[in-house]
Amino acid sequence: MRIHVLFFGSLTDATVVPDIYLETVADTAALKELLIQQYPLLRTAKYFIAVNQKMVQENTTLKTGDTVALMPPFSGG
Amino acid sequence: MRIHVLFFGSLTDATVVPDIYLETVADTAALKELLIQQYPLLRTAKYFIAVNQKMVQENTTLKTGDTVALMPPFSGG
Amino acid sequence: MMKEKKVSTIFVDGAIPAQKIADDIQKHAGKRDIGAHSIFLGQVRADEKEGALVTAIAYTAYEAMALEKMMEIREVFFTKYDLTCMHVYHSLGTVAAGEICLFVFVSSKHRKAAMEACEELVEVIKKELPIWGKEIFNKQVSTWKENK
Amino acid sequence: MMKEKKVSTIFVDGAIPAQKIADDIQKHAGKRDIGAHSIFLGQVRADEKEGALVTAIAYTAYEAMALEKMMEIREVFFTKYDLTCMHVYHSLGTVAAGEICLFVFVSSKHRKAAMEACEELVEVIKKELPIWGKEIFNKQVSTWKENK
Repeated sequence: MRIHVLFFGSLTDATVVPDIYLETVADTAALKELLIQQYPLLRTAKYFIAVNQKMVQENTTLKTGDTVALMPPFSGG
Repeated sequence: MRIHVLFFGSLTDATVVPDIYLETVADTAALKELLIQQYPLLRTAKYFIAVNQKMVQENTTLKTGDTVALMPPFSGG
Repeated sequence: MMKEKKVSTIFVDGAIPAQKIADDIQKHAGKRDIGAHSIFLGQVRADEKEGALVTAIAYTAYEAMALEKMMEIREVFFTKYDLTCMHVYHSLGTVAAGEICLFVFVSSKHRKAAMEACEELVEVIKKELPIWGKEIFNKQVSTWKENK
Repeated sequence: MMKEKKVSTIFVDGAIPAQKIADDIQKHAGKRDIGAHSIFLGQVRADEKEGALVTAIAYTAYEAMALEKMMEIREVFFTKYDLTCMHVYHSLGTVAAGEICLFVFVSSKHRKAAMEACEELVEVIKKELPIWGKEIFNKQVSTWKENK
């Protein structure tokens, strides 16, 4: 199992890297916990989650090949 | 006494000329009657009147040097 | 805030070239308190009426009155909206179908003011400026436009 | 009516030049069923925050998702409004204060549809496209923008 995780906007202040690959993560709730351990500054960060470019509100099961994006509030324009 | 009368838009189809000068005309009501005698097609024409570039709704007294414009509904833009 | 209120003609001889629009936008590139430009362009449509096609509109105006009215409109808009700049250009003479006859350019610190002012300004121009358009057809007839 | 629905990138490297806007307007000069163009331009303001001045905004985006989202938005807008064309361009990378970062261009037969669609489109772009701006100050600090 291999998940691609992308960090955008202000979140990269916490993660430094723009993306990582993770093995074995069941769902987006587990992913969030895992990321907080790795990047403690993410605990207080406000962000939306998209799985394969679709926004998800609820906890969502992840499978090999999924791309998960962590996105703070948009500020384009 | 000398009044400058301007014709705009479709009204020039009736008057042919873009403007005329008139002597002795008391007010805008008298002017309208005079113009209908001179240009019968004006009788059925729909237009606004401006005296010295200000729109007038009521009958308005005219004095030497006034400019009276007959303006059909606007169609700019 | 500095507000630009100088009066100048709004009339352009014939169609308004795209390059004029670019030049006007470029002139505002230095203004660092502008956050939003709202632009409206009116273009002559090749409408079909009773089998004939509009090939152009010939515009005439009561120029002196239009410029005085435009000054009043500027005053009202700068009072009503928080604007940085406001520019209006209208064609006189013949403008072919597919060419631009009206260019309205409103700038503000924030987008809401720019967009609302631009939209209202276009309506006011059509309603209040003494300008007339005569549609020229491809079949030797022509009719006077009327704004709705 | 032919509706233009082809998908292409909306991203421009750095500031959007005024010339691009002129070129896009010129491309629509031949289209004789267009009566109105409504254009919105977002320009980077030199805002002051706690004594520091914004000198630029650095834009990043989730490009693939933004383009997919933009396709959905196009579908919705062409269904909701009677539009002839719709173009959106957004800067990526650094855009200096006074330069243009957003170019929205909507064309229609009639002015109401063009202006209403343009206004709504600007709101939707700010709310729904995954794009982020980081304000760069003249005093070695920078903060992430947040749309209101």
